[in-house]
Amino acid sequence: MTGRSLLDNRPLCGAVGVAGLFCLVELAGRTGFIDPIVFPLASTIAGRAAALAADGDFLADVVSTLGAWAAGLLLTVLVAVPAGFALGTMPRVESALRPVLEFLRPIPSVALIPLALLLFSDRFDMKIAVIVYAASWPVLINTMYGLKDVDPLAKETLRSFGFGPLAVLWRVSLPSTAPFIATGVRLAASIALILAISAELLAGGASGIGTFIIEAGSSPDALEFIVAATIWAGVIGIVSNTLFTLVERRLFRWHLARTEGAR
Amino acid sequence: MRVLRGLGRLWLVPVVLVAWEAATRAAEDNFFPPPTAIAVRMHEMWLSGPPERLWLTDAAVENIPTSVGRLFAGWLLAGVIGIALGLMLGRSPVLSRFLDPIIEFGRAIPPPALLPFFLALFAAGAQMQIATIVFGIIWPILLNAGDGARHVDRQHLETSRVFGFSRSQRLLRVILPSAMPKIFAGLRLSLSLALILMVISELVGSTNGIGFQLLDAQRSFDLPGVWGTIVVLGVLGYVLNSAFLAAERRLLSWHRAAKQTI
Amino acid sequence: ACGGSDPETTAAAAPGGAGGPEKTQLTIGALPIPDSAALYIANKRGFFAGEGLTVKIEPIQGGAQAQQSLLGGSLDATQTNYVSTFLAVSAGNKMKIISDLYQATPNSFNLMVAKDSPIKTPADLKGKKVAVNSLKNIGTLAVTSVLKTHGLTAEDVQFLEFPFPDMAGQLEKGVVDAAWMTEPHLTAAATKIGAQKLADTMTGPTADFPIAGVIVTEKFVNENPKTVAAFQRAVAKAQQIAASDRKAVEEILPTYTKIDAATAAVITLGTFPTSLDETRLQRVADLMVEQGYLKSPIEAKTILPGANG
Amino acid sequence: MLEISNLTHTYGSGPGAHHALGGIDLKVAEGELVCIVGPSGCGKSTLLRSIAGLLRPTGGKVVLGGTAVDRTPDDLAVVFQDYSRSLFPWMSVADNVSLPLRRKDMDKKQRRSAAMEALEQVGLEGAAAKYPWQLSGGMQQRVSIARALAYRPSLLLMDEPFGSVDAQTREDLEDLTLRVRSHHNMTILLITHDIDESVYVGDRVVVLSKAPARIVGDLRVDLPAPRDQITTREHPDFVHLRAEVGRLVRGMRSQSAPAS
Amino acid sequence: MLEISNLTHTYGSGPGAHHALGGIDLKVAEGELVCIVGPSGCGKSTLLRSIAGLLRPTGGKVVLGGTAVDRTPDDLAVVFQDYSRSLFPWMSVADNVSLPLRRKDMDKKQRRSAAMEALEQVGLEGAAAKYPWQLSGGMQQRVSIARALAYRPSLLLMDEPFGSVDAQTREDLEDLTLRVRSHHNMTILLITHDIDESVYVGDRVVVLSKAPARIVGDLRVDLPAPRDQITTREHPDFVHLRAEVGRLVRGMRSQSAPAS
Ligand SMILES: Nc1ncnc2c1ncn2[C@@H]1O[C@H](COP(=O)(O)OP(=O)(O)OP(=O)(O)O)[C@@H](O)[C@H]1O
Ligand SMILES: Nc1ncnc2c1ncn2[C@@H]1O[C@H](COP(=O)(O)OP(=O)(O)OP(=O)(O)O)[C@@H](O)[C@H]1O
Ligand SMILES: [Mg+2]
Ligand SMILES: [Mg+2]
Repeated sequence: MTGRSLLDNRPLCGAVGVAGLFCLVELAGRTGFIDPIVFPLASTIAGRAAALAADGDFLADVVSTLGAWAAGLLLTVLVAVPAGFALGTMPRVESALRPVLEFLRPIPSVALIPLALLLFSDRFDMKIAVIVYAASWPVLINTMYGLKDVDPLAKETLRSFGFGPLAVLWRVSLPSTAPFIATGVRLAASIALILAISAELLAGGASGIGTFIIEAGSSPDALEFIVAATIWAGVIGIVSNTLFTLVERRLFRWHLARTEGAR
Repeated sequence: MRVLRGLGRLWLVPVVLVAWEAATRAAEDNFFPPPTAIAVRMHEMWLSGPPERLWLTDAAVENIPTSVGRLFAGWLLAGVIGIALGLMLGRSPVLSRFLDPIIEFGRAIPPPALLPFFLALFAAGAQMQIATIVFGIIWPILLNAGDGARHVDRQHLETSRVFGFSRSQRLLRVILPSAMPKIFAGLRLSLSLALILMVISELVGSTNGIGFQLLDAQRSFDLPGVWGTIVVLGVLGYVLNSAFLAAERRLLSWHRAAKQTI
Repeated sequence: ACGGSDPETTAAAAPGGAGGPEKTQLTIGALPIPDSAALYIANKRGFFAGEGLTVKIEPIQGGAQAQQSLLGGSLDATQTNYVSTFLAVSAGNKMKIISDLYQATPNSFNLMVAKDSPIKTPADLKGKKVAVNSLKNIGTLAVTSVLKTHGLTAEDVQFLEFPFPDMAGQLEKGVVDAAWMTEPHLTAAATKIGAQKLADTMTGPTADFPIAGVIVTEKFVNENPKTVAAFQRAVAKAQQIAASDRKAVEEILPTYTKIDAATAAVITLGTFPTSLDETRLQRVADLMVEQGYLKSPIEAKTILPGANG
Repeated sequence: MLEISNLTHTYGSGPGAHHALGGIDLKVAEGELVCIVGPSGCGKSTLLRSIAGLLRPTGGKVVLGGTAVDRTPDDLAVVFQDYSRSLFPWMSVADNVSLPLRRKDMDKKQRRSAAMEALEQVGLEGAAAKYPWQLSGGMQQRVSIARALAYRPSLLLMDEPFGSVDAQTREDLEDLTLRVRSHHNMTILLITHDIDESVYVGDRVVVLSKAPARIVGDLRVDLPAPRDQITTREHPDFVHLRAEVGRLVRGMRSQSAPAS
Repeated sequence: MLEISNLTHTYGSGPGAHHALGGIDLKVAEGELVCIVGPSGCGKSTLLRSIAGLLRPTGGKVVLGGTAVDRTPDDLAVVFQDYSRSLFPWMSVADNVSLPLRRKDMDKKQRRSAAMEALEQVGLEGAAAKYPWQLSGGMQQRVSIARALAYRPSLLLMDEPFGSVDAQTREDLEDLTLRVRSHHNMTILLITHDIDESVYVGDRVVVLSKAPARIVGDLRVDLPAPRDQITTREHPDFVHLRAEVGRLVRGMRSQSAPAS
């Protein structure tokens, strides 16, 4: 009985998983499998990370990064979902644009950010721009693939009642693609965070996790600081994903009911 | 005929090129050289070699195949691991309860920040670079495969239970095919991510590769060189993606046909 | 108002009076390393404010990207090293050096090897791997000049780019055979893994080598001559203090870097030149030409504010 | 109202092509209820989908109210054979029924009450707040009937609409269809496998042959209106027609019968 | 063989809960063919899914061959009511039918020929290479019947298996089921809405009440074997039983009838 309830406790299970990883990395460090000089011990990092949580400057950095992240992600969804619908429903436009899009997709952030620096005089705008650029792809592609997965009979049903293509898009394609899009947004969320930090790292700036990492580079214990800061990036990832999951569960109850064993 | 139609689909490319040329010539900005200047530099970097080697230069022969090799190794590895792990997580709620936080954690970490970790685990060079690529691109595959496996039509699963399908049958014949459309979305995303990660992995402690050339050009303030490398990446991305779509069309033909309406 | 004469724009930009700086709000980029100490001293002690300037200093990661921020407009001025500057100028970017910040001293930039390394002299580096923080930059330039004095050339070694914090680990793991390091990583590597000094890279042709200064775009100098002058005066004052009073530097370091007071007290610092000297800078350009970093010679004085290039 | 001339349709091309419709000519007058029967897989649904403009036939013409059908015509409703897939799982039953009514000039409240009325008519007043996947097969089928009836189309196409409900409900739904039709002057095409049903509800029964489908019988049903489950089914004409239709359906299938 | 005791099931909980099964007791002997009839939405599919172990009932027990069913029992086949969603769209019809046979000791060739034989029995020998979405509704239903029959399970559960096919095919499939049953000694539970059919094929007809479903009638059908579509249906016992079942089904539904 207790065994069951333990397994049913999501946060606890997650904590056990994280603790397991922690022990593994610590062990690897202690046994010398991972040289602590090259990569700090897990316990050292945890200590640094805990200290950072009490560091007001660092918290301000986190808030600043989160601001850019949230704004960038929002804009990403607003841009990429309609774009995905446009491309997914207009094959001619899609095939015309495809060479250009596929050309743009593999441009790495290290090449992109310097160019963005030249184009934007405002740091925040620059960050948002690179976030939107990089995070849009998963949303775009998942939207396009989701559209392919819509049950044709559902579309025909609405068409038979005389609804036009836009209404079909809005009332059938959007809801049934939504779970697909949600996966794309979850992917985009972490890419957006990564880009926010990378942009701060490459461009510098007044505050942000990336800026913190730049400053940490001057420390004799730089590695510990840098890894501890990225730990917090990971924690942000966990928190944001938990929120996304909660929202998805509410919005897509119908999807779960149709697909998971109903019991 | 098919070749002609294929070329016809590229009509937008010359339009964009001409517009770009015009815009950069008008702007006269050092950092935005016109495509013609980039082309000249690209020719110089990669195509000014001896004719018996198809005009490829040493730099081209040394850097492009090595990078593409790492890219494929990383992508294939990420594909195999990502699909396997994704299916497992998608079908086992208990496992995913334990591992989800770790995955969400890993996903949000910028891959460059983990370079020291990979440097510690692997020998510098190809091993470490492939590890970086895998780590950076596995998430779309993993997440999409997981979601696909989680959301198999209930009736399909019940059918396979009723007819007593073995575990492997259920996985290979039911879950995998119905997760395929999502998996392909993930694979396609990570293919171009792999190019990006290939570059990133070649920025630290490397001595060759397209990423190294990009770094070298950036460090030497060789702007046409930087742009030339970007163009190579873009062209590679386009070629790889086209090949991928062709493969997808074959493998997912049932899907396309089954979901077709006029 | 577009065709306004000089006095008019000056008045518009600086309500403080006809002699005030044109632009009073400045954002400047600086690396969180000892080189930029004077900028922070000037800010903290009110030297900028005294000149009517409000300066915001933002940390940057490297000179190259900072130059792009400069051109894009998110920074007004930035610290950068001279090698990058000359490279940028030779690539056609119009920039001016307005202040000198940092100059090498013995043992401020050393080539290090692991504790029990068989490499005893730079001559043993033939065919080996050397870590530098940035390719085609001061590190490679300085190491090459050391190699030259030992009868080798740049082609005899392989340069690998690693961030300073990763270098000790890579030395320890044997991924690289030598690493070109600076403070505080030099001291840290010596204490943590017992790394040994192979050579001081700032001797001979690179003795007292100019390292870093502040640059702005040529356009900025032309449009804001008074701001530039005010800035130069404030920085010179701070350089004076940094050059004469090590304690002042030790005090300021922990405020903008993650170097703690104890480390600040023991690390080797460079010197802080108090004037912008054309002949010193010319050494950098000449060495770059000699080693093939520059295809054609550059006159250092053309990138000083006085000259119009 | 509806005029179909020489309609043909072939699925696919090359050696795997399937010739589903082999030249159908059919005229349906306004207000008529035509039942279509024919062997399984002959092409009934294909015919219906062509009329609804959901399928572009490979040959022939469908003219509705004077204009050729090339896209879905206005004022049409369809009850699909695969009813469960035609309900939207993300909407409650009531929303599923009221959604098409947005096309009509109705405010939210009117839509709601029209939907509730239709659900009541099919015996599902209690299920309005549920989701389709919470309903049994027969209930889902009734929801899709309710949706079509609430829409009050001038042309209603029904593809085996009563296949998944019990005998009593089936009779009730048949009568409901007849009533709604005469109240609102709908034209109805109804595909069914139940020969009794086709004679009971139809003004005409059209019999299709096996693929490629052709019309092999078009019988006028002249039973007295209003029809009644007991007296109509006992009427000698009913018995006679039923036998006639049965013979036509069977006659055409001798070759494709399951091995016995 | 199969013993169901006091089986109850409630969907959901709280105020929205739906009490579907209200205590079912049923014993089925080996080799028996039991038909289950009952009003639409009463809980027939729920009962069947509990027997198949696809649903964990909230109360009571299902015992199959001496062991309690808590997961899907071995050697079972189901023809689902929603047949179209139970076929795998990524496999050809032949693969859909032969895939479950991998559980049996059969090599590839044997599987293939068993699948072809079953397809032939349901009249679909020509559709083996097609994909499910290329078939009509009735053809899909027949594929899922063929799949179940080819599997030769010892317990076969069929949920309205003949609802989408024409009258002639339906009769053929009924006879096919009877034949296969007696050849391979299967136990069969068959849900149907067709009262004639239930009496024609069943050894017993079990009538369920409306929700929460309870057994309100359990009639033994003692018609002479082998049954025959013409003589059996004319047998006086047949006519009598049919009326009896009809009365039981109707009697229980007076409250839930669609508004007339
Ligand atoms: N997942 C579910 N959640 C809630 N209620 C459900 C669910 N599945 C079925 N029900 C309810 O249980 C009742 C019985 O459903 P079931 O499918 O067993 O009926 P049935 O007898 O098979 O009907 P039909 O002949 O129409 O197929 C129905 O009223 C239905 O609304
Ligand atoms: N998408 C498709 N691709 C290829 N063939 C198809 C397709 N859809 C239907 N067919 C074929 O067309 C024929 C007619 O199909 P249709 O659905 O019209 O039959 P039906 O008369 O409605 O049968 P049922 O009574 O079984 O529903 C069938 O033989 C079927 O195999
Ligand atoms: Mg049909
Ligand atoms: Mg049912």
